[in-house]
Amino acid sequence: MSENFPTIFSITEDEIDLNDLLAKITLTSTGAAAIFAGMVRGETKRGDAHQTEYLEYEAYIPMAEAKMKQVADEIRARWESIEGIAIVQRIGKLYPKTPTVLIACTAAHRDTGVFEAARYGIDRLKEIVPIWKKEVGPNGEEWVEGEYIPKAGE
Amino acid sequence: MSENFPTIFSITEDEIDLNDLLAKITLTSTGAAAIFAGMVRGETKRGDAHQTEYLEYEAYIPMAEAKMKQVADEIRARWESIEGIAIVQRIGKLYPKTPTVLIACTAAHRDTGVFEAARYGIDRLKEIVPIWKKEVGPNGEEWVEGEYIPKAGE
Amino acid sequence: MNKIRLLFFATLRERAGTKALDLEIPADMTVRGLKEKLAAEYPNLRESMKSVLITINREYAFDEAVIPPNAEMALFPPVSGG
Amino acid sequence: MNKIRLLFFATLRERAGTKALDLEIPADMTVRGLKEKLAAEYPNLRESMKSVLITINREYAFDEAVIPPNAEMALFPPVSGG
Repeated sequence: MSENFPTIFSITEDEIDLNDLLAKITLTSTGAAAIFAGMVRGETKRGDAHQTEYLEYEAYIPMAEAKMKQVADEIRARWESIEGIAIVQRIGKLYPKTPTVLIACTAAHRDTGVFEAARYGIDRLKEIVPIWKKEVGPNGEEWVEGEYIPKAGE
Repeated sequence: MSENFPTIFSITEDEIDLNDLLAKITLTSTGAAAIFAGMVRGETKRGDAHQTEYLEYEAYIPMAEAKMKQVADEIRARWESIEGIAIVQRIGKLYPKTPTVLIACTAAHRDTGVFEAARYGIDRLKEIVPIWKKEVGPNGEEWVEGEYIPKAGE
Repeated sequence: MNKIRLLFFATLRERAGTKALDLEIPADMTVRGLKEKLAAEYPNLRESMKSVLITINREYAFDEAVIPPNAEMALFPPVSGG
Repeated sequence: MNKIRLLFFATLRERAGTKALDLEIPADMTVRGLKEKLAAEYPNLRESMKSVLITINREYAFDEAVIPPNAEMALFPPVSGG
């Protein structure tokens, strides 16, 4: 069965279309979707409070797509209820309020892990998928660096 | 501050536009959104397995809108990190795979309760917002009844 | 006597055969009293009165509540939106 | 000697001043050996070698790994997508 479940992963410079992506991972047996979307913050208050004019995203595209596939496989291994999965990262120069990343998981019912799966997906994307962003603001530019060091086999 | 945070709630016969709703609850300070979407299942396997041709939704509209507002207020009381909230229920005759309900919550960061808030929102909507659905399938029609009995003050 | 308006939804609407009903009730009638009155006067609704949810002016109401004048009341089964 | 291709991303790309570099390395060179070689030959990269992530053929690789012929390797800081 699960071989018929749709898995979408892509790195794109185009707008992220939530309606379209949700439709693509909705099957006749689907009743619930949990979607995480990340947007460019123009104003950050936590930590070093600062303003952002735009983010410039860069990806190691073929590896990023392979790692997105891996994140989807990990989700399916942990939550067998999951039907469709979409993982999309937009790259390029992106301004505040723009959606930059989407992780969506669908299932028959909402109480079978769909929220947890989406949360897991965005956490893992930020750990292992080779994408970086440079933040450009009124005080110059700075690369944002993650903290996670992948382990062998990741 | 929180008086400027957008809260959208509506009962509609129109298509639910996730892109539009997300844009409306994304502020300059927003970095994360958790969205729950519910779709009409054409094929249900859990419990009494059955097929559905369509669902016919009905709402006590003015009270439903007031209760959606209450759900939003409850979310804000529990997760002060929440910036925007959208709660939309589509009514009328809706076919399998169609999104029927959406709950979206935004916040600056993904680790401040945005997933939990969306989950809470859909759970509460299904408890206290006066909306009902009749399921029409190959073996006739049947009203779906919830199980929750509201308490005083709800 | 108080005038009130009853709204019926979902199964209650189908059993009542109407979406709305205007009634005159004694000024001190409670929700319980109204349920007993409806069960007595509308046989189709009798069974439903056991599990019905009732609202007064768009808030959930319970057996002991006294119904105010000009109340907009609604009767419906446990909700099932989403 | 083995031919390999190095790709640089983000801060590593800026410090290397290039997106890609073709190299010839000894057949038994490990990831650690490559890091030492880059630190010695490219002063701009020396500091980065302490925290760099390295991949071989699109999988994360670690100090002891021996670099295979024709490897596509990438060097980059901890990821920050999303």
